[in-house]
Amino acid sequence: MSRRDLFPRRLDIAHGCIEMTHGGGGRAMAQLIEELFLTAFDNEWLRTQDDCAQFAIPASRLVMATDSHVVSPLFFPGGDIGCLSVHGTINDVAMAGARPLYLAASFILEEGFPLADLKRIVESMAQAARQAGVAIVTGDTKVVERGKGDGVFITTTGIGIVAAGVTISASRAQPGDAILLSGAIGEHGMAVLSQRENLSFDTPIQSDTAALHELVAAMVTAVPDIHCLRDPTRGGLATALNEIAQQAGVGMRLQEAAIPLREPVRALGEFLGLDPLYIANEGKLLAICPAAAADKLLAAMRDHPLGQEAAIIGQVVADDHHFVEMKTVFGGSRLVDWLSGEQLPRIC
Amino acid sequence: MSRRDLFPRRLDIAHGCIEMTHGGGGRAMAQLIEELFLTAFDNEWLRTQDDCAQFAIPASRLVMATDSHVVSPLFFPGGDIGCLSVHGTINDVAMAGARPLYLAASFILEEGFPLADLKRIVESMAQAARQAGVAIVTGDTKVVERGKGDGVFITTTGIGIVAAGVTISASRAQPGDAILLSGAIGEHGMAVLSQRENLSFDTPIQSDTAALHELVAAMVTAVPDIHCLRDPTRGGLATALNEIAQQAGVGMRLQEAAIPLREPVRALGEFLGLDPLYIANEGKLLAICPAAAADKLLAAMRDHPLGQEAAIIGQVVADDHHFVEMKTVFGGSRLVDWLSGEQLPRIC
Amino acid sequence: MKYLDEFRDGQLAQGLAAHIRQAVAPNRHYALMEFCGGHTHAICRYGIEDLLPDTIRLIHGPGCPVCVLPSGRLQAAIELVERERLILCSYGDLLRVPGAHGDTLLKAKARGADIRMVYSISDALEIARAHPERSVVFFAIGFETTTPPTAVVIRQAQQEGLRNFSVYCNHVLTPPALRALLAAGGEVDGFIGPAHVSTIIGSQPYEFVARDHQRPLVIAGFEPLDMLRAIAMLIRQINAGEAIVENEYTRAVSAAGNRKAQGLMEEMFRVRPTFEWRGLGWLPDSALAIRPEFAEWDAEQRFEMPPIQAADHKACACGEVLRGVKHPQDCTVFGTACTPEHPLGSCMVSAEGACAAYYHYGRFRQAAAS
Amino acid sequence: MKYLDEFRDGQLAQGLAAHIRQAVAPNRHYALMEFCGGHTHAICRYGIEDLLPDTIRLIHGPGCPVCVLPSGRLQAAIELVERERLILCSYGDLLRVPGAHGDTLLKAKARGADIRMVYSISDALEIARAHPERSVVFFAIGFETTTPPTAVVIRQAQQEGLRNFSVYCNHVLTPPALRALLAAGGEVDGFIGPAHVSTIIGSQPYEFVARDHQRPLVIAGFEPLDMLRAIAMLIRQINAGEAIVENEYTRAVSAAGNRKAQGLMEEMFRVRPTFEWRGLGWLPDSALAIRPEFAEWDAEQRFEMPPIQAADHKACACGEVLRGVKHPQDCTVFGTACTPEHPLGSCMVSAEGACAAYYHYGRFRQAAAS
Amino acid sequence: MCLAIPAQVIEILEYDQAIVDMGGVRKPISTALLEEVAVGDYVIVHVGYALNRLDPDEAAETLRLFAEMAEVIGNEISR
Amino acid sequence: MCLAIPAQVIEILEYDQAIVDMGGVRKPISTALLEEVAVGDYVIVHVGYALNRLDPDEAAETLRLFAEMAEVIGNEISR
Ligand code: SF4
Ligand code: SF4
Ligand SMILES: [Mg+2]
Ligand SMILES: [Mg+2]
Ligand SMILES: [Mg+2]
Ligand SMILES: [Mg+2]
Ligand SMILES: [Mg+2]
Ligand SMILES: [Mg+2]
Ligand SMILES: [Mg+2]
Ligand SMILES: [Mg+2]
Ligand SMILES: [Mg+2]
Ligand SMILES: [Mg+2]
Repeated sequence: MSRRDLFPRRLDIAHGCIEMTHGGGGRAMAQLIEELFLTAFDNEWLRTQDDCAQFAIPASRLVMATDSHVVSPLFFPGGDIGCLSVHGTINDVAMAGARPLYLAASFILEEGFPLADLKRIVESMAQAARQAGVAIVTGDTKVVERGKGDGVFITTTGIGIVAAGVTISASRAQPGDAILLSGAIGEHGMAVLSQRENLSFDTPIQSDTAALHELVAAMVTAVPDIHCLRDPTRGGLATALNEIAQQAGVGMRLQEAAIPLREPVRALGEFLGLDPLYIANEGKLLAICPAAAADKLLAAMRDHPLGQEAAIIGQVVADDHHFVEMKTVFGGSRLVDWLSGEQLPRIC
Repeated sequence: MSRRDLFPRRLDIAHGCIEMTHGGGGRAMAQLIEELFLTAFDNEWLRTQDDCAQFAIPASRLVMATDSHVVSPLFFPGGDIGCLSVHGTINDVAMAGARPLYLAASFILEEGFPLADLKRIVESMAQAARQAGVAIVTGDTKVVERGKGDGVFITTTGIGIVAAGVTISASRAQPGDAILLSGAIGEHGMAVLSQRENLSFDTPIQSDTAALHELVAAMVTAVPDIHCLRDPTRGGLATALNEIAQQAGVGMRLQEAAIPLREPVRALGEFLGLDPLYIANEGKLLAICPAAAADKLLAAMRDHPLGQEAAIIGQVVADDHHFVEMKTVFGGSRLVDWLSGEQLPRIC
Repeated sequence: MKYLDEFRDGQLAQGLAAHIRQAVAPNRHYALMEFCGGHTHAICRYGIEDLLPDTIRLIHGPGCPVCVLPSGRLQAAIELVERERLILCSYGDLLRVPGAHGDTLLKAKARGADIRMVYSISDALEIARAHPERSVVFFAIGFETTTPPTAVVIRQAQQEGLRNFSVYCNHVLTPPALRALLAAGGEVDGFIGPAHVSTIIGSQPYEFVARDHQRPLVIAGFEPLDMLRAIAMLIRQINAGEAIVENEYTRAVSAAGNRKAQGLMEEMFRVRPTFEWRGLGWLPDSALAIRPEFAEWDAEQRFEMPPIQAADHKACACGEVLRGVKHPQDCTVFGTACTPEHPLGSCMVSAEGACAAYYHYGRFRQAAAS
Repeated sequence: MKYLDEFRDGQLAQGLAAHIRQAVAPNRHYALMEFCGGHTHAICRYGIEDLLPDTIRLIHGPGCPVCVLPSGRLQAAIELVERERLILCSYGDLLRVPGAHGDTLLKAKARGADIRMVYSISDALEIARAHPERSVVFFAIGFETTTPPTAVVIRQAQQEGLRNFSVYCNHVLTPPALRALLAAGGEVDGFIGPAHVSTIIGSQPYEFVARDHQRPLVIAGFEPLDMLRAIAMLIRQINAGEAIVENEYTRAVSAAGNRKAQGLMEEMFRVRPTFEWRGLGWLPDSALAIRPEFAEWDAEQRFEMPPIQAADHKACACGEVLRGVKHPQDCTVFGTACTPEHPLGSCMVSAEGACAAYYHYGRFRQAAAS
Repeated sequence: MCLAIPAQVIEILEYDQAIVDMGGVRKPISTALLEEVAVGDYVIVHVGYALNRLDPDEAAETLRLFAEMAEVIGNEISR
Repeated sequence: MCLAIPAQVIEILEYDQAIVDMGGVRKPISTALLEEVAVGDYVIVHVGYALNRLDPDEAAETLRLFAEMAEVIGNEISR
């Protein structure tokens, strides 16, 4: 039986929307997968249409990372949930110093979601994966009733391989180490926030969403002894530093003046009463390395397009309280605490 | 700083519920992860609290599979979304003939979801993983606003290793092969359906949710040349067979009388106008192997607790239409089509 | 399952089939119409045709209430729920039936309409009780089988004074449809009469088939052995030149039917002077409406539900299929432009629609033939 | 960012700090209270204390409208939204403030209440326009800064005849709170006066501080250089034995304030004879209510909102903290039983609460000291 | 049309309700359409309502007739 | 209390609305509390409302006073 017999009429992507049947496991789902997902992601593993992907791996240290993506709105300046879901997991894999190889992608679709929007998202994922040289090799699709989802949620899981001699983990941060940041903070979170309904801001802010594994590869080549890498996503720079401090049992001392931050992000923070230190990034990384290697690492970062504005922003210290403290631009000191609760716009 | 300083008050699991802050990326999320997820899943990889897990793998063929779980109700006779999410992905990995090794688990929680229910689910996952000898090594937690989720969605991704000499894929099914089924069908789907609001049925039906990798290991040992394995989940036995027929370009001929099916499942199907062939299973597998090896495979299956009711239910044939046909108990023939749409209770 | 499994026995089936093969006269063709979609479904699902000699041709009748619901009345329900933002409760069967321009309740639900599938009209009443601030409409369809429960529930709503509940009544009557088929002529030699409809109305209302039209009719259960026996009974009458109403389904059907249920229907409903059937057109005295005394629970009287003219798809042969004039596979778009995923007509949607039954269970025969 | 960055310059800060160090009299201690939470926040966030000599002690005042909202009035809003199933719109600041038994709007939202965070009261009006079938209540809090927008929107609702919109008015007044603090005594040598409140009411309403209580008051912007200069101005007055009202924030504040805004407030609101402040108790003439002419837009007049007595947590020292009698870190549960994740008092919630400011920005000082 | 199945009454409830069993599956249904119903009765259930009682004697007779028709011919065939 | 920031009016809209800019971020706000407002004005924005105009001359004067206080002492320090 030809595809033509199996699916005599093509999906009406221009006008159609997700119905419960698209998740029922039957012919409608098979068609959605074939005409939308397979078409966009096309590769040898997906083409088998098994419920898993198989591939050969050399003996190695493997890295596995997963993230669910639930961003609202789904489309935002500089990106969408599709490319974000690819970049996010690639980055979590890359933060072990690994080369990401394969992605799995699982979709939870809300009944009524326009197929045209889904296509845009899936093509954005496909493009992001292609650009990153990573294949989306297996996946899953579920549909939930209207009012039990939010358009589309995408969970991606990635695996990658770490080169011999590289051991990167938050627990390795130690007093004396330098703390480096790859670029300006707060752009993803502010780009998304500026698009929320009821917050009618017009800004030039674009999400920084990007795959960082090539930057990481350049960094690891320059300084194989990087102790720690982390992408400061939810909770922002502040929370990522506190997590590392807690995991490694150290403190940190930052220089506010050294932290790259663009004017519109600062300005929107002032409007909304939000501190950019707590705003999500999706294309930035923190690196912690021996102080002696810091300049070399910085140079390697600045040589890469995604690290041009990299800076040394502070150092790791011994501190039983695991505090992250910061010298302010103004000349005083403040604690940089974990994020408490969510970042809500405030009036006072 | 001790845990005591970081989280001075423990989560109130008995009375608390999920708030947006539990997904904000800050201290409340860190506490949820530590006191709920780490406590239940505890293992060396999670304890690093990096955003990924790292482990050594020998040179091998690796298998990767992912599934999102969105079942409603979350708790059903014989299981819950927690153990289901572990079994489901283990099974997709096992269907390549692989030994599952590691799982990633990603949670999308709805604001207002009771922490006590979440704990029950997480502990059920932990127990299922422990019993299966598989570690949940990395994860993610997101929270969506009330009305934008449905309690909890769990996406699991698994990886495993295939032994040398084993090549299992739907595309290998070929005319002459025997089709085997590991046990009675329709139990998971009917157990869940019987609990839906507005369908007040009282049945002894229990979900068959189970991890099948040990059964698979026994089968592969007995017959390394198994051509194809598939767990007939959504869409049921009928759809799984049609998928395989389509992928392999073959037809199938079934004997209805040979298909194991328990009385209460048949009875509920009669009540609701649903055909058990289309009802989901979560602890059954289909195997396709050379006819000559069928009896040996059947014996191996029946030797395992999860295959005691295994049966040879039909054979693969050459058929350009890729039809799955069935000789009915009554003595006639019928097509066993793909599932169309969803299985909705009907009156006529 | 007692009273089911015994009636599906494969051994007995072989015997009954042999009996039929023996009984048919050589060189004679038998055209038998089963009125009910339930029978059509059983024929295809059990492969009954495989057991019958080629000289017996089964013709599928209009007895599927989902199939005969005109698209305009379905579309009116979609417009009602979307305009009034109320809760529309429906049996699962209706969700995929095409209204105007291929719209369906399922699509309306996906667009955000509050459409809920129920197993029983009682569940719809329960939803109305639970949401006193919302208006709840039950989309009632069905023949005489499904009508009495609707009557029970309307009376219950009245007794409780439940004013946020009403019923969109699309109940239709079997005998007028049969009468219309017979009036239109056609070459049917005998009828397999309704099973569960007859539990309510009894066998008496079919007497006109024999009396006025000289056709035999055998009421049969929906189990495959019941059908084989009914076919044998029809062959016997035809061979003998008889035309009487017989009852094969005596375990559930009597001559008089369920008088209590009939009384409830009488109390609650009046016969509409005329009503549109998909495929059959406007048939006199063929459907029920809620009596004026219960107007408060009648969605058509409570809400504005202007008649909607929705043309069926040009290529769709549902009318001919429902009248037994065409076989599903004679429709030019069967299995190509019209599939269960993209149905052009209602017969491809309902589980008991002839097109759906052939598509799901019988497509291999067409393939083998071609 | 023009008019912000210049007022945060680190070089100038060093100079102003040196100026202050020079200006302070040896062997004299200066206790200065900043009324506003905005100032408290700036002190902690910029680390202003690091630049001041030890002899200057900054005392944090009650000028955070979120902190002083009594838990009973918050609980009344929770009960309103849950009972009436209406839409409650609130500024983000209020969502985590504890009501009775630690309940919060955020928890009520998680339980299913329709609580929506807005950036501006205009957004609440927009929600009311978009949902004519729902009742929408805006939870208004704030000092004179936030009050005029509320007045504008109520007038707009009246002009549009928007009857599904109302305001739960919790607007409070700055001068009566300052008067109550001064009446209670205490050892404050001078006050840093409100920044943005003063853009509306001007500097004139603070004259009583100097005239009746012989304390200097300097109105200052919220930027750290403004605060340093205001401190220098207070030191000068104290050293000179003067007590006048000065205005450091001349770029935005005049003596008379914004008369148009004052007129709008006057038109829309009357002064309540008395009102409860968390920590300060019942203060006469200290809050605003919507005038009877606009009763339709006053949630307290439209809905039953009985007064709720919600006892604050026993261990909570918010009252003393708000009156400047205790430093946050003097509270026995600061950072242990009371944290931003599990606040026992409002001062740990609001970004401008003194406890929150110290917790988030200043905890390392306590650790270093211990 | 009209999916309906035979089920046995195992418990009579208040308000014209009863619990029926088929193949181990139990469900409360309405008996409002029946004059009277007793535990042990088989009824034909449709959309949660008992449409009619099933007559066991007639069922047995029908099965006997099946066997008779089948056997007569069956014998002929095997002849 | 009262988070408010200085922003520049870049466009006057109907119905007492204007668009302001700060640091490249633009937002429509209400000018209903101001007697009159012109493009180029700086205003203090709070919850989407302009509370008052900012006086550039006074701002310059304040900055001058900062510098004066700082420099006098700064000189003393560096002496
Ligand atoms: S195949 Fe489709 S279009 Fe043709 S008669 Fe059947 S339902 Fe109508
Ligand atoms: S630390 Fe908490 S309990 Fe103590 S005064 Fe502050 S807010 Fe109140
Ligand atoms: Mg991750
Ligand atoms: Mg991540
Ligand atoms: Mg990360
Ligand atoms: Mg899957
Ligand atoms: Mg939604
Ligand atoms: Mg899978
Ligand atoms: Mg699966
Ligand atoms: Mg599978
Ligand atoms: Mg994550
Ligand atoms: Mg929900």
